[in-house]
Amino acid sequence: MDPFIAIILAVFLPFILAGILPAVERLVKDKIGWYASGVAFLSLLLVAVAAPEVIRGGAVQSSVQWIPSMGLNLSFYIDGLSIMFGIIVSGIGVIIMSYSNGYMSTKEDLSRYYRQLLLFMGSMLGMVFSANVIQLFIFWELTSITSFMLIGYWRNRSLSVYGATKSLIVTAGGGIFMLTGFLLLNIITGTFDIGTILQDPSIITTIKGHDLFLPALVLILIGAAAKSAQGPFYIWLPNAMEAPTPVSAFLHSATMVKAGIYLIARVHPIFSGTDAWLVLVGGLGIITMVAAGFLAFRQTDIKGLLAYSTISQLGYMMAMYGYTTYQYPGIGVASATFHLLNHATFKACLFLVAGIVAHETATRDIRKMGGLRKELPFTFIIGSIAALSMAGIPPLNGFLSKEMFYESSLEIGQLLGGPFAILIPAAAVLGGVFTFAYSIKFIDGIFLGKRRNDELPKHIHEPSMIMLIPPGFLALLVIIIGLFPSAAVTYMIEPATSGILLEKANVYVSLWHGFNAALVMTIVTFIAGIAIYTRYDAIAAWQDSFNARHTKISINYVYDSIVDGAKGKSSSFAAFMQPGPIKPYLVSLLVLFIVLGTIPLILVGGLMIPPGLAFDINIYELILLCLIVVSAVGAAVMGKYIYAVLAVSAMGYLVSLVFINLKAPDLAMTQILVETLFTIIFLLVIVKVPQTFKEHLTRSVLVKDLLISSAVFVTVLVLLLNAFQGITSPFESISYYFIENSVPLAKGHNMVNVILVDFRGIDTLGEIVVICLAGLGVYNLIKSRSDSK
Amino acid sequence: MILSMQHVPVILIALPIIFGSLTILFRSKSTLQKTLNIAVFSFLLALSIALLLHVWYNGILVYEVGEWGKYGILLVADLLGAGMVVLSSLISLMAMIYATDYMDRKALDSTFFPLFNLMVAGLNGIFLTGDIFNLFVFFEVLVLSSCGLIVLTGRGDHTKMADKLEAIFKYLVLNMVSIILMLVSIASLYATVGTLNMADIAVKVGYLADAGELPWHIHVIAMTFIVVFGYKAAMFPLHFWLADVHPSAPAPIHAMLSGMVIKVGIYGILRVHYLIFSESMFMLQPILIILSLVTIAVGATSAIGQYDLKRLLAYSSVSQIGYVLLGVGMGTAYALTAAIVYLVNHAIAKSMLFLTTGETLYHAGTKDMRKMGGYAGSAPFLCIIFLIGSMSIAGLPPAGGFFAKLLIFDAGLSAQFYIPIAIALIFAIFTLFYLFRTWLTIFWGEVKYCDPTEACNIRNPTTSIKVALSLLAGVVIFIGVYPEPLIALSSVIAGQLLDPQPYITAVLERSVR
Amino acid sequence: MNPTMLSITIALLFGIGTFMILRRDMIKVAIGITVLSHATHMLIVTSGAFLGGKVPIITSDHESGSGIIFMDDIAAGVFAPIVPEGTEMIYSDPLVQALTLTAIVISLATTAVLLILAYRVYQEHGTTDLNEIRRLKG
Amino acid sequence: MTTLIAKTVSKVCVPIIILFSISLLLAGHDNPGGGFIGGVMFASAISLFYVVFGVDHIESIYKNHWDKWFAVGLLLATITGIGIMLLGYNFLRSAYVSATFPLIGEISIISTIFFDIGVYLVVIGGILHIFKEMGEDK
Repeated sequence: MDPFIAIILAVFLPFILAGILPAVERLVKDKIGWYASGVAFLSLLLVAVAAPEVIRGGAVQSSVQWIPSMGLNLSFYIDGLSIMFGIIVSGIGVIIMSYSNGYMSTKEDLSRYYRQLLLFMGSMLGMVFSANVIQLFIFWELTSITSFMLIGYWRNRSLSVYGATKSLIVTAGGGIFMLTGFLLLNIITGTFDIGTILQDPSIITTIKGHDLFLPALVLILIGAAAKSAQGPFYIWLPNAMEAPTPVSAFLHSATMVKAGIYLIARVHPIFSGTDAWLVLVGGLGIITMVAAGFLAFRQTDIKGLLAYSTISQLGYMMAMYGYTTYQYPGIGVASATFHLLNHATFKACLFLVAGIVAHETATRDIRKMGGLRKELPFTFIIGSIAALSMAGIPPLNGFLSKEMFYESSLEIGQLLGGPFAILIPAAAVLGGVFTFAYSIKFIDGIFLGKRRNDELPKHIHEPSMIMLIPPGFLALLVIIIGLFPSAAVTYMIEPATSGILLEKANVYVSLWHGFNAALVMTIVTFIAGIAIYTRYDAIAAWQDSFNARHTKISINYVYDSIVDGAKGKSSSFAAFMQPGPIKPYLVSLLVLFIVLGTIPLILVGGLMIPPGLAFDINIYELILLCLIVVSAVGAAVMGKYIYAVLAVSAMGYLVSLVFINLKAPDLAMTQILVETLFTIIFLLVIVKVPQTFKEHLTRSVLVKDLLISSAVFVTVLVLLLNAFQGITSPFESISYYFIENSVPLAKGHNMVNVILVDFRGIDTLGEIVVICLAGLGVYNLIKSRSDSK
Repeated sequence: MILSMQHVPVILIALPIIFGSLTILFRSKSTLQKTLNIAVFSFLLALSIALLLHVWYNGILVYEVGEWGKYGILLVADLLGAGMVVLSSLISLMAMIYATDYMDRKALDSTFFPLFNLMVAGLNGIFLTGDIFNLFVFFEVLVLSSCGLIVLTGRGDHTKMADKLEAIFKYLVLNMVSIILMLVSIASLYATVGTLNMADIAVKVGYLADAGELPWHIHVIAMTFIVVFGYKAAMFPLHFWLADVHPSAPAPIHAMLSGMVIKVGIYGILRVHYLIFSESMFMLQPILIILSLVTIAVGATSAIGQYDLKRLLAYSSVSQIGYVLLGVGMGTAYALTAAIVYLVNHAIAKSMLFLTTGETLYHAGTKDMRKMGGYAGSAPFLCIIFLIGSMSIAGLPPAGGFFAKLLIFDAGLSAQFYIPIAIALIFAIFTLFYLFRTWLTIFWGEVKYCDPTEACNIRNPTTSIKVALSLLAGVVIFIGVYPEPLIALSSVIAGQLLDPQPYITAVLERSVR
Repeated sequence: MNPTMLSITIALLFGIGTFMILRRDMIKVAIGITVLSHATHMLIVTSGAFLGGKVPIITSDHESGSGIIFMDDIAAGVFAPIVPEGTEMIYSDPLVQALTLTAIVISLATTAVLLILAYRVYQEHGTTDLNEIRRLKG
Repeated sequence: MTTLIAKTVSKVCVPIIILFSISLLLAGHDNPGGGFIGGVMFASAISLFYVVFGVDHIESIYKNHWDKWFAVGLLLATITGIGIMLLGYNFLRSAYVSATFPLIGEISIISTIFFDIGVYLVVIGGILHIFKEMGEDK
């Protein structure tokens, strides 16, 4: 099969088959989990079909037209890296969904559970095979959303809701930053297509020299860090443990959290080899690795321990991808990629073991456990293999990749020279020490020693084979890769590394590679790890007292205070902005009018008072205008409504005199009649309300209002004086047309009426619609009264 | 004859008016009216789509009402106008389908249908008219019809009548003041250039500008129009009415108001400012960008603290309108494309969200979010639709809002508006936060409240409500998955806005008898 | 009538109307809006292209052939109407009068709704003090 | 106001005003007047009745649905526009028909008169609807 068809099917089949899942559920009832694992297996097969050609031939890309107006194609980029991720995602998917058949009670909403798992798997596959960043981002956010849904699977529990919210805000919010980073990348390169960028070294050179390089890198890194729970963004992952354990194993250890690492690996050729990359990616990775390692060591919840451990392990990978210098931009790439694969195997296995333990003992508190090796022998063996691999004990796969980690840490330290030659390897060892310590704690706390508490159920027994085989298979993988790394290296690590480095990479891994500095570091790690583990109580006491003293030094505290505080702050902000009475709203409208009206005067400049004003007026007209103003003032100052209404209607009648003076008989007639109706309506209303209202005008209110009024007066006056300077040729008014054509074309002598009913008939139509609406509206208003009573 | 394509613009206005008056005459037969109204609105949607296709293939369609050329009133269906008509027809059809089951029997029997029909006539009139005074007339039609409709009640409408009246009072008073400003500007414009046809005004203003004689008060007029349209669009600091008025309306009207009616302001700016006042753009753009950023910030910040679901979404509308205005303000072809895509998406997604909210409130029996919770089990359909709407507004794929936000950001960054985009970005996360928290509060968490007298599961959407919501959700997802037609259309519209010459030529090359 | 004096009057009315709509009293606000509307109507009439002619009612059948060009020719830069030199306008501008008539009727309708609304608001809230009518806030 | 004089006067005046309003309507095309003015005048006449006799009294004599009036008016106005389209013209184009009848002489009718009648009915209906609703409200 053509690799593209295989990949497209692998990506979209889960979506389609998830869509018909409710229908299938009706047929197979409780066995729906096997349907889902079948789908995952199908995807695994399809990815495997596509793999050989890519492993042999390198990266291939193909696209279908999608949104040409944005220059976006639906395109898929297949190389070793994406194939490796594809296999991890679908492979772990098969394991998880099979395991879920035992884990999830049939009383649960299985349809929703498997549907979301499949959607997640499809999105994840879509993401790793996407060639253009927008498409990648869409799938990326889909994984965030499905993860959100799955964390909140038990949606009526408040902790689930809390965890889901946190994960969504951090990952999807970080995603928005990442999107912006992609957009900056597009501005630099002119393409959204990552394949195009990767295949053209000149574009990469352009990017590295561009002003927007650093913003783009930082923004993309924020997205990746948020997804992979690095640095300050780690906070969501521990709370995500509210999800069902298979979900945690699948999303929050093996696949989704690696999306950020994937992205870092994907953009590695574009950004690496710069100081910024080393400082940001490497520094972030090392800090996260050490800090999260310490925090993991301190956890008492087994899933919490694994969650922090995941953060720390992701820090390893981040740090290794960050190891870069100008000459050697990809020192840690091979080791990071190998560790990525190994981590997927042992961590998923550990989660599944934790799931079994929690399932059987009905608790997740490690302090209540101990001595379970007797009741759960198989689980103990499987769990120990995985945990020892995580601790870096030979001959398991974790040992191999940790050795490589130490080696590359030494290498980068030496290349950088100075204090880094010591600091970076030291930090690496410190991370390793914590890893060793919490791995031991996992085994010792759960399975060894003796029962510390009698709260556990009486009869603890091994779960069904359905739950044992999947972690068992993973444990087997851990051993096989550890003993015979060459197969994994040849078929996965080398192609993936080549995909990242864009050149043929040779990776050499073997179980024994001589007594060298890395091995010394490993031995140091084991000794220090045991030492720390035995001092657990002292360290715990110190940390508890520290936490008690400094409750505010915590990112969770910051998050909680923002999220919880937002509501109150925002309420008071809204109450301040929106006080209720209409006056401030009117004031802001008028002030905006005044301010905007003044801006052109400042920016463009012009005469406020145009020249050529004439003030000649005959005495009757002057009296008329004065009377209008006087009656308006009267309406404003009269206390009793009846007088104010009479004043305003007097004004209306005077206005009709103005209309007569302006040679507008129709207007004058209308104005007189309308004014009469106005007055009647006014009177109808004011007889039903109190006859007067005494507003106490304070001086400041009066001054402010007068100021606004006079500003409106000035603005309108200046506008009018300027506007009414008359039309100059060639802008003769269209009125000429009406005068010339009223009689010949419209057969009417009253031009105003002709304009109303003929020339501008649709205005009049709109206007009578308004009258109808007024009638209907008043009807509604009056009839609404009975509703409220 | 009547059925020729050329007459469609006027039919889009006249048909709802005729039907509105018929529904007044036969208003007590509401069962018959439901069917008839849905039929008529579907017909209008079909007509508007036909009009859009016609304009797309044959260029701008100009209709002379009364055959008086530019001396009478011209209806101009360019892509922007026709596109807006399609949008408004779509949303009003869905709102109508929804309303037939949602509104109170009393409202359906009395004035709901005529008011709604006339409102649609007003919307179509605004989008199609080529005359600036006619625009004012249709604005008034829109305002009065919305006032009348807000008073009516529906089944999930927990607003007190006192609140409704207070909201309408504020709306009407502010509106009358802004309309007075509009009349002042129209009169000043007429006094300056002696014509009312927008294309004609544009030509004459352009002529003045070319001759270097552009009077400075033209800029003042442009600014005043910003106040008028900004008021319609609820731009800061003119947004105060929105949070009071929109939540007071029953759900279908709320959807129309937030979906279409506030877009009228944006349409006004796109039409009037880009056509007539292109000379003033250098002043307007910074103002629009600053005000739009404040609008985004104020809307989003105020939304977070709300407990009243409808009020929260109303503030969200304020914030979202800010994004559209940001695109309009940035003013490049790409930014205008983005603004139009955003507008369309927000119109559809927000109206869907409001319609869903109406049903959710009915289901909950309260509008206080603190009393809701855990409805995912009892109202799964609403849960999904609400989620799709929230995703779209928050800009998450695969909903349509994603591409809208993407385009806005991309346009802003390409035009090097880094700081405005940074601000917009921060508030995009606010949006995500408050929308999802709302969704979580309502649908997840402990099952908090069910009306003790009626079981929650009885108070679930009826078929027609489900149909309306599913169709809208389908459109939202379609835009999210395959936005090409919308983006292509929007970019052509943006091109036409920036180069109005074809519009002017089409309008003015009329034979006058 | 002298347009300058009229403009000053109109602007004054705008100032007074603005002062009135800023009052706390609902009825005063309504009256203020009426004042503003009156001012606006006068403004529209004043904006006419030519003032002080005859009443725009044609008493005898108008003879055509005044030489005014009513056809646009965009290519040639002709923006109709082109009025030849010396053409005298004997009527006052009918267009603004028609516009004003429309505006008057519309403002009648809206003001009527506003007044009834004010009355209903009074019924529901029991006061005409706008500072008290603030159930919707925050 | 319900004095006998007022009642008597209004009984005499109202029919005259109504006739006058109709004449204003019909003369509107050539002289001051038209649908608006006629309609408003008619409405004032009836509102005089309402004021003098009280809404209830008038309603008890003859129950009128003013909303039907404006619906019919709106319909008439729009149908006029549409009707012209049936003749192949655009919406609201005016058509002019003139015919000579024996005895009566030449009668010319322009289609816009129907539009004006529509306006007339709408104005009457709208305004009186508002009055009636307001007057009936207790």
